[in-house]
Amino acid sequence: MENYVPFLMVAFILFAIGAIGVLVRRNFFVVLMSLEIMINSAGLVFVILSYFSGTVSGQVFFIFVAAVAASETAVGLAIAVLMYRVRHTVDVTEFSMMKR
Amino acid sequence: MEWLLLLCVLSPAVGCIINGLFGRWTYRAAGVIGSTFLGISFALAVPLIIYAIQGHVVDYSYYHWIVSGKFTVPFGLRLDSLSAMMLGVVTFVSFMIHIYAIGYMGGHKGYARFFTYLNLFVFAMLLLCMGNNYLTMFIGWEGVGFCSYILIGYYYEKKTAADAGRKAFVTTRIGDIGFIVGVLFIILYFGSVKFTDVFAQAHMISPAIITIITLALFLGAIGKSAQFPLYVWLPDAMEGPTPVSALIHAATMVTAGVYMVARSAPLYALSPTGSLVVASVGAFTALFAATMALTHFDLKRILAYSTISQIGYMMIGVGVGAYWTGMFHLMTHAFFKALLFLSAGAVMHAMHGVLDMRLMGGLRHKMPQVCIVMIIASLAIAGIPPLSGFFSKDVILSEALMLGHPIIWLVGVVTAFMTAFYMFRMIFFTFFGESRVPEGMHPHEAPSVMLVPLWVLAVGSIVIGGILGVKVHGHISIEHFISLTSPNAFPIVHKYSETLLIIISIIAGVLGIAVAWLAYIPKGAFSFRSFVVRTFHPLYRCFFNLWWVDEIYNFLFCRPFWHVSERFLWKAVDVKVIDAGVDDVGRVAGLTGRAVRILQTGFINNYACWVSAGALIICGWYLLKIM
Amino acid sequence: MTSMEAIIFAIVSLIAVVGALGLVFAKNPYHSALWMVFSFVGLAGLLALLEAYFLTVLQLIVYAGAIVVMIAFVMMTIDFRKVGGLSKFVPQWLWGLIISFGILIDLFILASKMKIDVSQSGKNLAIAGSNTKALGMELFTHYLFPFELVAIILLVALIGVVVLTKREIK
Amino acid sequence: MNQLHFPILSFITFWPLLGVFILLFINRKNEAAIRIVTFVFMLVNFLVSTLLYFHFDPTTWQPQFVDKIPWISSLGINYYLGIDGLSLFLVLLTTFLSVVGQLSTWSAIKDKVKEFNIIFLLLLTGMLGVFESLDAFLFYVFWEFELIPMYLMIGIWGGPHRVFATMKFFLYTFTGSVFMLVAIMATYFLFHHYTGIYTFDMFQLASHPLPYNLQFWLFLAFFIAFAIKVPMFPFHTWLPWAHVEAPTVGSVILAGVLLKMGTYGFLRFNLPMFPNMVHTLGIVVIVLAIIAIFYGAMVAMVQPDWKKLVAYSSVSHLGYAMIGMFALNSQGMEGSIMEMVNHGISTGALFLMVGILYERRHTRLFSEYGGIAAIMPRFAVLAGIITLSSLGLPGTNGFISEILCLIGAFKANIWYGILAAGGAVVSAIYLLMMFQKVFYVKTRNVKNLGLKDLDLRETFYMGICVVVILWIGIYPNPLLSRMHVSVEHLLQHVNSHSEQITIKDVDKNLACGKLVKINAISRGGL
Repeated sequence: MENYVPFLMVAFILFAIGAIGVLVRRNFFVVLMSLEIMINSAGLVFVILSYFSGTVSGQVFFIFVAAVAASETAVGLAIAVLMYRVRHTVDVTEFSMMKR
Repeated sequence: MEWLLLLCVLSPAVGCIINGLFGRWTYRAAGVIGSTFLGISFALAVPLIIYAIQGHVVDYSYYHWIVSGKFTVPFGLRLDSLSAMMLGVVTFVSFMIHIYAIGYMGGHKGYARFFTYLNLFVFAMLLLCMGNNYLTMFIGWEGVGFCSYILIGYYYEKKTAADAGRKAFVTTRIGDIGFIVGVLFIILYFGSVKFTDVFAQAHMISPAIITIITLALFLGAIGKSAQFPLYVWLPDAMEGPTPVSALIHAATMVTAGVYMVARSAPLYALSPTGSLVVASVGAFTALFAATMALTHFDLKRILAYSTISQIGYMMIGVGVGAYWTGMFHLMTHAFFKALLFLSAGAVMHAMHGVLDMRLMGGLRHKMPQVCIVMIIASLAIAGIPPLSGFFSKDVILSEALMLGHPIIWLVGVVTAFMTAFYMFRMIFFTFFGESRVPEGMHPHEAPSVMLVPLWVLAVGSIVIGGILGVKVHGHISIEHFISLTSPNAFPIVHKYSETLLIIISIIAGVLGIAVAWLAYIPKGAFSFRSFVVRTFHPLYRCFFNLWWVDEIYNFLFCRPFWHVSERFLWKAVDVKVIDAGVDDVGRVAGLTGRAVRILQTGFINNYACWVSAGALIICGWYLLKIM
Repeated sequence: MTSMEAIIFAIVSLIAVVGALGLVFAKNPYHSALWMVFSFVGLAGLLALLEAYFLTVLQLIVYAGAIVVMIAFVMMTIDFRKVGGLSKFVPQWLWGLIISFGILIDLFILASKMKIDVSQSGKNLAIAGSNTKALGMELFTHYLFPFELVAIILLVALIGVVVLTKREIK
Repeated sequence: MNQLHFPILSFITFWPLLGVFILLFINRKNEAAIRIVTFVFMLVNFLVSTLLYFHFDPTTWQPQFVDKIPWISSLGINYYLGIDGLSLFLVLLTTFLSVVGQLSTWSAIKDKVKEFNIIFLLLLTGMLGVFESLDAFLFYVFWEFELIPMYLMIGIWGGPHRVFATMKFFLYTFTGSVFMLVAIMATYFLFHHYTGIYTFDMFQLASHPLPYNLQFWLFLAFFIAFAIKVPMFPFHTWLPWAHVEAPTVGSVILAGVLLKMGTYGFLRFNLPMFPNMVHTLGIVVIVLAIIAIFYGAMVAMVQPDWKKLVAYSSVSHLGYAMIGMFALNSQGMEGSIMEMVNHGISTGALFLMVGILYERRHTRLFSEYGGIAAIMPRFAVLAGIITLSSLGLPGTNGFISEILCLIGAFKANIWYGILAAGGAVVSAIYLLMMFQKVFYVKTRNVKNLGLKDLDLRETFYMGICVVVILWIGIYPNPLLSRMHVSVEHLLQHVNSHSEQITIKDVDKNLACGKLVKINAISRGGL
């Protein structure tokens, strides 16, 4: 395989879809899941480039990305639980404590 | 010899340190300690002076004070005929005044403090006179100024005294700027401040530069020696204790300017313009100050104006190029003016601090000895032979005329007349006539610890001029002595009969005394005075109000300076422009923040949008660049 | 790319993209979670295609397994009746859409402009036929320090989560 | 080179941090122990730092007592401490003033003693680091580091408007620092562009001056940073605020040491790195300095507040230092360094004076004082000598520096010298007025009557200052001889790049798109 463009295109499309999810959805859990998609697409780009440039480093980075994503999900979920306990909702538009 | 010299100079400093550090415990003994160290200094000075009279010169640098680049200032002393004379005058007169002060200051609060300052002053004065370079001289120069400041303000609880001290310091500092600028020029063109180096190279420098240097240095002398237009501090300086007035503001410090000009003789000799300025300022000051002394009623202030006037004479002497005459007058003046001040102090002491002559009169019965010494001193200053003032004043005037300055001579003669007049006006007012002493005051003769110095100085005032100033075997000993260091600068242009000149100056003096007698002693004196006052009313008002000089200075310089500083620079420029400008910059930041705060909706979606948009824009920009 | 690979590529990428779209646009968050599994399986296929076999397994077990389960599990602890009547999108959804498309365009341009050296393509990915071994060698030699750092990040996240959720709410 | 074979500079820099560590273990209630431990640490620091003085080799301009360890070698950043004749006395001044200042806090700081002493020790580390580091990056780190303890010191132990004052102080100096950071970075990359070496070593950076037009902007950026810190004339307004609101010791350190960082920065950056601009723009600096001399003095004269008077007098005094420095001859430069040291001692002591009376009367207004000389005679004598040294009376330290600065200025241009000399009159006016208002005249205020004279501790630290004042005044050569070779080397360097350009040339070059080039260079560097 020499043509990497299709692979990249797929990764990028996934990234954009994930971005849409993050930016437009109200439900905090969906936002979190969309973030997972975005992170995974980034990891995918590492693996793609790893394959086409013939080095295994990119795959190592995928592991790192996965680890960070896992931490991020855990913390995100904790925050979601906490916000629910405070606000009794998981609507991100309600999470405006930073104002004032 | 050089270590003897150092010891002689340092001795008062030791006294100062002892009195300063242990003043609390030496209370009664402070005066004796101070005088002892001065006595040591004087005793050490005697062999040094003899050494100098034998024609030797000591010039020794003890250590390098400032070394910067190729420029070096040594700390060194120089003993030659000029400084030997000053050494003698300063140590002797201050020794006398110290002894006098033991009696005069006795019982005052801060007795030890007084002697600390006085010793410090003598130390500084000796540095001034003995320094072998301009900057060592400047240590002394500023040091005496500072001592003058603290001693004038000695009664610091009086506001007038404190103000007078400050005025003295600041006014002389204006002059010192001139001195420093002169020294800076010397450093720039000569590369050294040592007298020997400077004078050896002086003829290689362009005359214009020499003239600038001499004028700048003379500005320093104007400040320090209270010449016009910077004399205003000296009358106010009379707020200080009388021994201080006698020592600092009559005998020694104020004559430092004359000494400095004589010391820089090789420079002034190369600059006729500079010398002429010195002589002219001296002549003008002599006359101007004499006019102010004519109508004053304050005993010490009359003497102060008289001092200014007499220093004007010395300036004439050094200005016309006959340095020995100026120095000669400096010496005799030190004796008789110190005597005058100390006598005035004795009167003041007896009168419990009163200085207004209108409250005196007839004191000759109460204090005959003081009366006699004061008359001796007045005769000396009036130029009556054979007292010392006659010799020194006469040579100044005759040299001025012979070196081609007839106008200055004329001014000098007129001033001599006025000097005789106001001195005897003072004598008649104070010691003769009816007693106007207020009730309850009992003037008494001074104690002997004060009288002894008075008589010593009186003897000096009588004989010193005769000893040094009489022509023996065709030359005058003081002329010969001073000319070893500072020879006459310019050739004589006219020859006049010396006898004639002597007669003229004697006439001027006698006439002055006679007019004073006429105006104050006979029965019709009062109407005579009022007739004169009415006839010359405008002039009298000028004299009486001291030509409004203080007021003019106040109006032209002091108040504008203060107002510009306070109203304009501080309250307008600093607070309203510069600082407000800085605050406004801060305020702009605050306003920007308030404007940008609108973007802070608090919704995380919006923040996510902004972040993404930012990423989009940055990436897009880079992509556009690579496309 | 052989036709076989092309077909597999088309299928797995379709699965991934459709799954992602389903995730974003499903009304019910539980459905979203399921769509996510779908998408991740597609992604795992892509990884396999790129000969990252270890990562394929990792993707399936960790993501499609553990993480999705965790999210679903947390969602179950929350009473969704209270958030009923929630519309799907935020009021500024149009802006989000525009920005996302902008990013997509950016990235496409980037992809088209990117030049990489493909001479080594598909090589060096396995030691003695084992991708896992190659990965391990790389991870525990060259990248040992970052690896430890990642461990610390995980630990921090763990502590953070405990602290956050254990806190008393007044 | 390091003649002691012992990292003495690192030792004195980080020794205070050990003190901080030990203070952490002392009970905050035990204030006496905290004070004594801090004092001992500072005293030891001072005594160790005197080794620098005795072992200093005055025959070389090379940095001495060097500690050099690669820090981030890929970027050319080293942990590089060293001193030469320019910085030796500033280091000594810092350790000296910290001891004196700490002594003065024994009675002045009554609350949060532990925190105060910790902050003071941190401040000491920061200040020493600034004067010792020869690596521009390290310099910047210390430069910023020192700001924070000072910020806290004014902000916590200060007067009623301390928050405003401290914000102003911090933001103003920080603005300058930002300019400096940019300029340091630009110099770093441009130096690489022209020589191919990445380095932050100050001596190396100075070895190849950049093209004129680049020098112009970099000089300006550094100028702003240091002029704010000095502070030069139009940038001075933070100073009165900070001084008035700071606690006594804060003022002492601020005036004594922090302001010197500005002048020292000029010596370390502006002069050696941009020599052509020094010749071109030197006149601007000198004119500002002359304005500062008069302006500072005149504004000081009319202040009703004692501390403000001293604050403005600093503006005036540092004007002399700047004139001397930019006169570009050895007298001026040595005078300038002497002025820094002397101003530190004299003005520091002046602030101590203010503090001593403030502790007793809790006011700084002249109108409240008067007649103190009769009530506190010992204080009056010491204060008098300190005032005189500030005034520049021969025989005190102030004279040495003033006359050297004047000689330097005069050699550069006669008019500079004459104008600067004129400032001496104004300084005499305001200092004597200050002395008179406080110490002379009969006291009208009953509250002044019962004031206690100095106790042993106060006499000690004031007396030490006076001893140093007289020592430098009478025998300044040990100082001058140690700075001589460094100064000569710096001057030789600056004067060997004396080609002048006009501002017009700079504009033209800029118009030709040179900025684009800078841009390209910086991108290439990154």
